[in-house]
Amino acid sequence: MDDTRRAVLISGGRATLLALAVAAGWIKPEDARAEGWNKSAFDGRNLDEALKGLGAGEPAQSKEIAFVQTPEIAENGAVVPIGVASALPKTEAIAILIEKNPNTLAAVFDIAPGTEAAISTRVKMAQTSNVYALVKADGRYYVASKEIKVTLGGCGG
Amino acid sequence: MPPRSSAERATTTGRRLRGLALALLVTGCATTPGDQELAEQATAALKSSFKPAGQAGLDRLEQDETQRTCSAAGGKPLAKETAAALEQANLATIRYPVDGKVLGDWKNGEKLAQEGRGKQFSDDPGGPVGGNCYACHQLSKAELAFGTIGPSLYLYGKSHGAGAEVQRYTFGKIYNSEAFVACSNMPRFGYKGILSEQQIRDLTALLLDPASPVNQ
Amino acid sequence: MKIRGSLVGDSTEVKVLMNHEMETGQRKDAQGQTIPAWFIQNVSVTWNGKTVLSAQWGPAVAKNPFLSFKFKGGAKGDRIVIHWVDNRGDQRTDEAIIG
Amino acid sequence: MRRSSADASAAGRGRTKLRALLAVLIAAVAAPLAAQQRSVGEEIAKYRAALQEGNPAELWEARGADLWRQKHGPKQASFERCDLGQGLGVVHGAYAGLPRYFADADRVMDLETRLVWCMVQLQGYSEAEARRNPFGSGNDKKSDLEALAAYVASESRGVRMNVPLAHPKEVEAYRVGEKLFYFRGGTHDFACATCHGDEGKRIRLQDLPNLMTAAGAQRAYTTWPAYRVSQGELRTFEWRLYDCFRQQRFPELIFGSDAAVALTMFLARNANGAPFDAPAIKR
Repeated sequence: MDDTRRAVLISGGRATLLALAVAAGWIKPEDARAEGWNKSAFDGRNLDEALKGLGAGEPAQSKEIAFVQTPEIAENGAVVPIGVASALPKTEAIAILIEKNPNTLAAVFDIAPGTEAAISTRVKMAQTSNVYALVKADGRYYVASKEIKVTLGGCGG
Repeated sequence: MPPRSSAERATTTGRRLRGLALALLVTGCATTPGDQELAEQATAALKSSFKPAGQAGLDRLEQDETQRTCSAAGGKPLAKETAAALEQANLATIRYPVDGKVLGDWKNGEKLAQEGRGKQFSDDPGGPVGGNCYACHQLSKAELAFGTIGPSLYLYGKSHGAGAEVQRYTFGKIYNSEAFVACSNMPRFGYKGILSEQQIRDLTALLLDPASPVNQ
Repeated sequence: MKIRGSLVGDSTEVKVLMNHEMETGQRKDAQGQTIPAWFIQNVSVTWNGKTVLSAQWGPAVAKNPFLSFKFKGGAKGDRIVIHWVDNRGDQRTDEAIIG
Repeated sequence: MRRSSADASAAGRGRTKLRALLAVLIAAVAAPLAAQQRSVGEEIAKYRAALQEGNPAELWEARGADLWRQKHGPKQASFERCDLGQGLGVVHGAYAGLPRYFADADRVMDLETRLVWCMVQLQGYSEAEARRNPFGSGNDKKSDLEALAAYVASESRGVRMNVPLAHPKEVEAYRVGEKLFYFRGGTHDFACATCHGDEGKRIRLQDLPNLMTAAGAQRAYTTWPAYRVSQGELRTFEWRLYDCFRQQRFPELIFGSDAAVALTMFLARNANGAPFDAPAIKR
């Protein structure tokens, strides 16, 4: 990978300007955090609460949403690779929800126009659970799910 | 037969194990001078390379006769007579419950089979000590994360039946595996004080009880 | 952070590894005290000043997070900037050049 | 060792009868179990393949590269005059040729031991300071030795293992390592060979390399150091040995000790000929 140890301060991005504002003491970090982080959705302790927090209501099942490079069995729950790809036109956002985690919502990705509606990341899973890929496309919500089994480690537990 | 005191047991066991050492000498475990020197170098390396931690003291590096014999074999099978002597000596260490009951609670047995903690220097000395059976054996249909170092024990009771002889063998095997197969990879759970008599009963029940997941 | 931006056809593939504990707030330390939650909440990826992906994360994202995606466009030498803010207000910005 | 597969069936006089029953049992359950195990194996393989996409070990490698070049310690020296066996400051291919005998120390050293040596000799740290934190945890207790090991190891990627067995002390370390590999002890009678002396075995779902074969030793040794996802840390081969002994219920293996170096020598040498391929990513 390219060497990226050099941190930069100046760039045109909104987030960076925000960072500068925090660094300069113009706004408190708490404000920066609150900005753009959906607390009520992340606080949700089950699927309904998380969906409600996201304003997703009752999403429609969709075959246009696929899990890619997502194993059915995770050798370790601390790192579970999840890839979600949406073939739905005008996909605006992709969220990953894990039913049996203490907090259901794991991540939300906002897909800019021109960005492929496919992301891959890694999540933690407390136990075997259904994993939901929620997609917002053209203002409407769709969902697909997959069960991922989490197995125990070797000697010594 | 009245239960014997632990001191008596220890004396008997010590005698048997000394007998084993003698048997090994007779059956030809003699080492070449090179081997002897190497063994000394290895022992010296061990002594200087470990430190006591948590519940694991340096006494854990002191080998008993069985450990010494199996280590010296270096992965090769023992001579027939040596193996027989070793099995005999270990057989003599098995203490069956005085009331003759070897079947306990299979539900607790299942927990013990899943539990991997116990006796590691990182473990709480007052915490749980398990058998960790699933690390090496398949036992039930439901648990996919099982090891294969030992044979599958799924349906063990269904195929072996639960007659008195099988019960006794199963309890004894868990108590001291070396009594039946010299240099087995399986720990001697009873003899080495890893599991209690009741816990070995519970594991015996896990293997033999018709209601246990092992036999479903 | 380790950022890799590489051209794949007419798109740019971005792969990122970030250095972060992503502590859940559910774990206890050796003394039985709960270890407070500490995790990245917001991530943004910009290419030549334009946001191509932004994300909100909870503590269920794995330690030392990994993220991969593609966007249309991009050329050798273009700059990709990635920025994150965590729940303590700590933040980091790193950049990479598309190779 | 081989006899262990018969463990469940051997029972004195009942031996033959039980063995026959076991044969029936195996025949009855083998087919569906084999299918189940195959699909579990395939899914675990998929899991591991997905992890290869991005290995956080790179974060350690980058930090280690900085540590190698920067001046540190009372003598304000970098590692650029540290000899890892290929000449002063030569990192490329060094890991694939370790452990080896070093005349200046009159000792066989693995990478970590040698790094400690350089920290003491070149940078002026005390031995205790240099060995203070071999295995890090989290952001507050990062280990420089792990980062340096990640960097040095990464510079041997693709280089074939070529551990020498020329000096008498190298031969001695190898033979002592072999002996220790079979040493049974502790409450559970475990030796390295208990888990790593047979083909195609696994513990829970983790495949166990048979370290007695060249192929097994090569597969295992060439993939350390590794990022362990279960810990979120990069771990070295010294750590691998340390944690194996912990699970063997032994006391604590001392970092850089004779036993640690001897076992490393035994396993590294057995891996000779294989292209080195680490830091890897593992469960």
